[in-house]
Amino acid sequence: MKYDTGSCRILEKQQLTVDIYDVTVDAGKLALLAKPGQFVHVLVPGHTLRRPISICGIDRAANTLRLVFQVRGEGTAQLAALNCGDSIDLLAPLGRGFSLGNTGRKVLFVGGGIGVPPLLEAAKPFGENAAVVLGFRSREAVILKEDFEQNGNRVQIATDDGSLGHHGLVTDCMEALEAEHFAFEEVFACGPAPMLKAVIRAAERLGVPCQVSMEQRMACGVGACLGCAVKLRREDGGEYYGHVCKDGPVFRARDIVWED
Amino acid sequence: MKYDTGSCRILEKQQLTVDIYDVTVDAGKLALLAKPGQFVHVLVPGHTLRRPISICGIDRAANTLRLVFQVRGEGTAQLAALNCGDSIDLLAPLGRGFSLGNTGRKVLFVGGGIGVPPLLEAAKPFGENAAVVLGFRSREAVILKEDFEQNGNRVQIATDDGSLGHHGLVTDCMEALEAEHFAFEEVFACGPAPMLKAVIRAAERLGVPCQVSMEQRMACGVGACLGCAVKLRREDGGEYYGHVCKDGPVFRARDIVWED
Amino acid sequence: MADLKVTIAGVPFQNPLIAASGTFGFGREYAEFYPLSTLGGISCKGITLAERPGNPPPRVTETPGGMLNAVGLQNPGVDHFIKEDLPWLQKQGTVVIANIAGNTPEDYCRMAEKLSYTAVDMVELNISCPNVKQGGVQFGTSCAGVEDITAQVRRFCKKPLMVKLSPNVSDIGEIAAAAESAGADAISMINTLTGMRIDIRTRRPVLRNNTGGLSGPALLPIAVRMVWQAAQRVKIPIVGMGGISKWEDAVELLLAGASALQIGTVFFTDPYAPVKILDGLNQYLDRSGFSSVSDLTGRVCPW
Amino acid sequence: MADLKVTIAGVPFQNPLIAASGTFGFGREYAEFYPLSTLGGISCKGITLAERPGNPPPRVTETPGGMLNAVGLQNPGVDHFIKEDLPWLQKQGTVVIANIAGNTPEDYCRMAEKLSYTAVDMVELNISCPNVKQGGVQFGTSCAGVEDITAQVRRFCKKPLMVKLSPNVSDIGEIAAAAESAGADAISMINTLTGMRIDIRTRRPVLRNNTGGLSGPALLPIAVRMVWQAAQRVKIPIVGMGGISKWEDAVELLLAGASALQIGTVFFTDPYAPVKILDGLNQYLDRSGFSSVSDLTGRVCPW
Ligand SMILES: Cc1cc2nc3c(=O)[nH]c(=O)nc-3n(C[C@H](O)[C@H](O)[C@H](O)COP(=O)(O)OP(=O)(O)OC[C@H]3O[C@@H](n4cnc5c(N)ncnc54)[C@H](O)[C@@H]3O)c2cc1C
Ligand SMILES: Cc1cc2nc3c(=O)[nH]c(=O)nc-3n(C[C@H](O)[C@H](O)[C@H](O)COP(=O)(O)OP(=O)(O)OC[C@H]3O[C@@H](n4cnc5c(N)ncnc54)[C@H](O)[C@@H]3O)c2cc1C
Ligand SMILES: Cc1cc2nc3c(=O)[nH]c(=O)nc-3n(C[C@H](O)[C@H](O)[C@H](O)COP(=O)(O)O)c2cc1C
Ligand SMILES: Cc1cc2nc3c(=O)[nH]c(=O)nc-3n(C[C@H](O)[C@H](O)[C@H](O)COP(=O)(O)O)c2cc1C
Ligand code: FES
Ligand code: FES
Repeated sequence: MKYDTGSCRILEKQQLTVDIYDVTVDAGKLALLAKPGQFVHVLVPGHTLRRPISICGIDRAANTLRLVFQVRGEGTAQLAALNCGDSIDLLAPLGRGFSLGNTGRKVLFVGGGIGVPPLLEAAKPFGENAAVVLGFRSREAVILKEDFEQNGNRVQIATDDGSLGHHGLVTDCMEALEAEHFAFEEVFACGPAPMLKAVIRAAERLGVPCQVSMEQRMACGVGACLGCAVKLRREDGGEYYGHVCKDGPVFRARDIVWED
Repeated sequence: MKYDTGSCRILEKQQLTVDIYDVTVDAGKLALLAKPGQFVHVLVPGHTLRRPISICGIDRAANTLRLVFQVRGEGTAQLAALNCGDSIDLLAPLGRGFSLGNTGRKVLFVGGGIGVPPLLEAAKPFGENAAVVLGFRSREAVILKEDFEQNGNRVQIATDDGSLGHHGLVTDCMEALEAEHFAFEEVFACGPAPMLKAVIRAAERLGVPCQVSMEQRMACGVGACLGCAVKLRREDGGEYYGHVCKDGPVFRARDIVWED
Repeated sequence: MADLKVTIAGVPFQNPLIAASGTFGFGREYAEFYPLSTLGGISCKGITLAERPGNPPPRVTETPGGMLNAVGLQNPGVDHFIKEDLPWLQKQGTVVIANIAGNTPEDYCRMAEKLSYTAVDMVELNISCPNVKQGGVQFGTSCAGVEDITAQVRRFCKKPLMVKLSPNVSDIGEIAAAAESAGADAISMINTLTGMRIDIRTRRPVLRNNTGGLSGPALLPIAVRMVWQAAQRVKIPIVGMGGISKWEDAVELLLAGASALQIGTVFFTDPYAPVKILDGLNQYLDRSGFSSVSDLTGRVCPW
Repeated sequence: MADLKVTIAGVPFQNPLIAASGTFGFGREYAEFYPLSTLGGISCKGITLAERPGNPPPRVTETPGGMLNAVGLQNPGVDHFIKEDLPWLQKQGTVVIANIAGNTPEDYCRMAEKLSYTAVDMVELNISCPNVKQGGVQFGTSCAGVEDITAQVRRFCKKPLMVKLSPNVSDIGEIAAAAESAGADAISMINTLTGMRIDIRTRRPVLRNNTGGLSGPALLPIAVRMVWQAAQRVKIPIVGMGGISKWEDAVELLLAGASALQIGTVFFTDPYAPVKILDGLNQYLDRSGFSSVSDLTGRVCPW
């Protein structure tokens, strides 16, 4: 079995910011299958389409999954209204997560806003070998900083308004790390498209590979409907549409063809 | 103001039979406007159309309304899943209730199954002047017997299978009352169509007027959409479609033209 | 506060929200909730030349995300409307639109003529009612039919004339163009799509009319698409409707090309819907820096 | 336990539930949940003569009670299907239906010919795809178009031929009759209704294709009505679909006139839907005293 559906009880719920929630669910056997960077597809009662949410934490001993999500529309608002003891139906775990490789290597994680959660579990095994740069709008929007610190990662924050950490972009921090001779061998990134593109350019300049987690509107979540297309480049240079839910959500940066 | 919408908190909830629920809600000012035989139109979140439910009890001192309903489909199932503390949105009070007239008269109330609840509040002011005949499938389906007894009404039960009270039809009981010289001056009835028709025939035979509460599928509940048609007879003998939500749900039996 | 006023076919509306025909009666029942001047206008229950009893019940039922109706144009007839309902309506401080339906072109013409000399602000030609045997939708599903009836009524109608289109067609753009070319001053769209439900217990159609018209949220994406397609074909204003239940839906239909909107089924879910929709619309306009609601019309930027 | 077996155009299905084209890929992803023999059949993702990349994203979005898709027939082409997907599919113990779409009648004919000499059990002619510029729906919205393409393909198709109808028409009955008269062995209906959503923040259509096809529960009453109307016009079996999400919906479509059913969008909500629908159907048949599911077909008793 690769994935399945299951009714999962909410064990913990916390509000992290004005619109971001943090829930831990009892996912039974689904938790055992989960890998960092994969996602769950959440049924919102009354809605036709499920909502994809990245797996932020996996506790195989407790059979739990942690999900951190932002209220963006009706579906996420409905999820945010649930409480401990309520159950949600998950289709999980879905997609291909990060290929972590040798966790003894020095690596860099770069997250922006609600793109931060999928990186947490991936950064864990790297401990202090991972530098983590997290970008937010402002101090009020910062999430999961302590969680990365608990991973033992070297955490830096950048905010657009300078209210916490570096006043500026995550890519400024990347350059600073470079200047400090923190020679990371790979970059793992998730966040808004403009940030991802900048991170990918920076990684290219440094000559290190980069894995990024992508988003796209989804229906099935398993690769059957071909809904969640993302343009990819084949080895031979040809282009084709792959699918975020099955071929991703994590892709090698060099395979992605950015449209628009 | 004749009617309005309001969010009403459920104060009490009880399960009366395998599929019938009894809830009391804090209806605020809406309770003050309510009269016996009127109904409320309940919003079921996620559904386009509200569900009409008769007012079973009115407590003007406590501002509460009592609703007794049976699970028949999705909407009522969703309502049955609510608990004390939850709120429901009511559009109320709607329609024309019973014209009780002089409550010193001897009258008869006849209810069948889920048609029983709308009679309870109407029978209250009549006390022992009211004979109440309630028909059910079986002993397990009996509801509100004690409530009518608390009204001081003379209550008789008929069941289809004889498991409680008279083994047979409510109209048998009507005949028995007649034989006992309980000379009722008016009949108030609510229940399935075949029962209503039989009760109306019996009342006609006895030469007493009869008011019946009718059901029809509804949309607006206030008389605007013309959805809930019921064929009525004009004084001049002509026929036309009146509307259950505005002209009823209580009609004089002699005005109703039974279709099918 | 942005400017919510719109003008359709020369008729000024204080805001773009109009009650859709058949869902609001002649306004009296909803006047319990708020003054009718809350609305930009009211499209009255469809009227016919003579009184009509309407269809036998059941006439309405729910569907996933919507409802079906087969009221069958129950109404007291045009003369009764003019004498009994219009005098009250015209005092409510809102635009009054008469929605007319007929069995024959002559019926439509006679009604348009009668209404021309009344206080009615606008006539809405209902050639899209799916719930009556004769008249209505058969005029509305071909270009020739739409053109013919519109042109005939145009000659008798001294009031601004709005033609209400049926969605039960393959190419709504050509239907809209036909109405425009025949002299319509505005288009309203969409009426209901024909649907059916069956009671699996009795194995009979739920509606006594067998089929009925689908309205409510389920219809929204169809309405958005059709308004967008029609807006590319005509210059006359479009009054958009079909499944609006939130202010966001209203914005979508405006962006798609509507100059004003009608709301119908949402009254049944929430009688206060227009108040909430207008409030949301106002805030959206302010937040997005639009000074007038009409700036939204047709502002969608297709790919 | 009632008999769930049905036969459509000579092809025996172990039960009447078929996965709808485009919602189930070539079956591999859902084989994770249950053996594909749980289903009566699978209508494969629409295939074309040559490989197609499909439309740029976004390709899907939600609507009230449903969804829109504009996948644009992304597929590896008929030869790849025959070589890579069919061998696996034919071993799954379920009926395999090839859904074909083309730009020209010749495309359709060549595909039908190629598939005639394969293990495919049935060919479904998709002349109703609204999401591609050329081909697809333009054949499906006129009687002449349907008749012409059906007749041409019929000559090349040695397999049972099912024609899939578009709901974007005024009179579905005459379209169904056209397919029958041109030699279709069965009809499947309905495909999606064309719809649109607009992102009110960006003021762009949500779908990169601007419009997309509406599917899901919202469609159910339209499907019931159309199947009922078509069933009155044709003798060939109808495979009904559109918005089935519960066993009750399945019963409605059977009563309306369907001999078998397809389910699509419901897989996205609940991958286990077919198991639950079959279970409910079975219990309904037992409770209602029907010994075979085919006894339900067309059993609605109209008023
Ligand atoms: C692989 C993946 C992982 C994700 N992980 C997270 C996460 O960990 N935390 C988090 O807060 N968000 C995450 N998202 C985004 C999240 O799925 C959307 O914010 C959510 O679907 C919005 O639903 P809604 O009902 O609130 O919004 P609405 O706008 O009402 O939704 C309407 C429709 O659009 C879809 N949709 C809207 N925005 C997006 C989006 N950005 N991506 C995909 N579909 C969208 C919805 O799923 C729904 O079908 C992820 C998305 C993907 C694809
Ligand atoms: C004036 C009036 C008073 C009523 N009082 C009571 C009461 O006190 N207690 C009680 O249990 N029931 C009462 N009913 C019946 C109750 O409204 C229906 O049982 C309920 O609407 C079913 O909803 P559902 O979602 O469970 O069923 P579904 O079958 O899923 O509903 C589908 C649609 O059909 C409508 N519908 C189905 N059955 C009926 C019906 N019998 N009457 C009207 N609409 C129907 C629903 O409102 C909904 O719009 C009353 C009906 C009316 C008209
Ligand atoms: C109960 C009901 C009655 C209707 N009667 C009429 C009518 O008389 N004339 C008309 O043009 N449209 C009529 N309609 C259609 C509506 O005016 C409107 O076009 C349709 O309901 C779509 O809008 P909505 O989804 O906001 O309801 C009726 C709709 C409903 C629900
Ligand atoms: C994502 C998606 C892709 C589809 N692709 C096809 C297709 O390739 N060929 C086809 O004939 N129908 C296609 N359809 C239409 C379905 O087969 C079906 O007719 C429609 O979705 C209605 O059924 P439903 O409401 O059960 O989904 C597609 C539908 C969806 C949702
Ligand atoms: S969501 Fe269906 S293929 Fe990705
Ligand atoms: S429900 Fe609208 S008139 Fe009665």
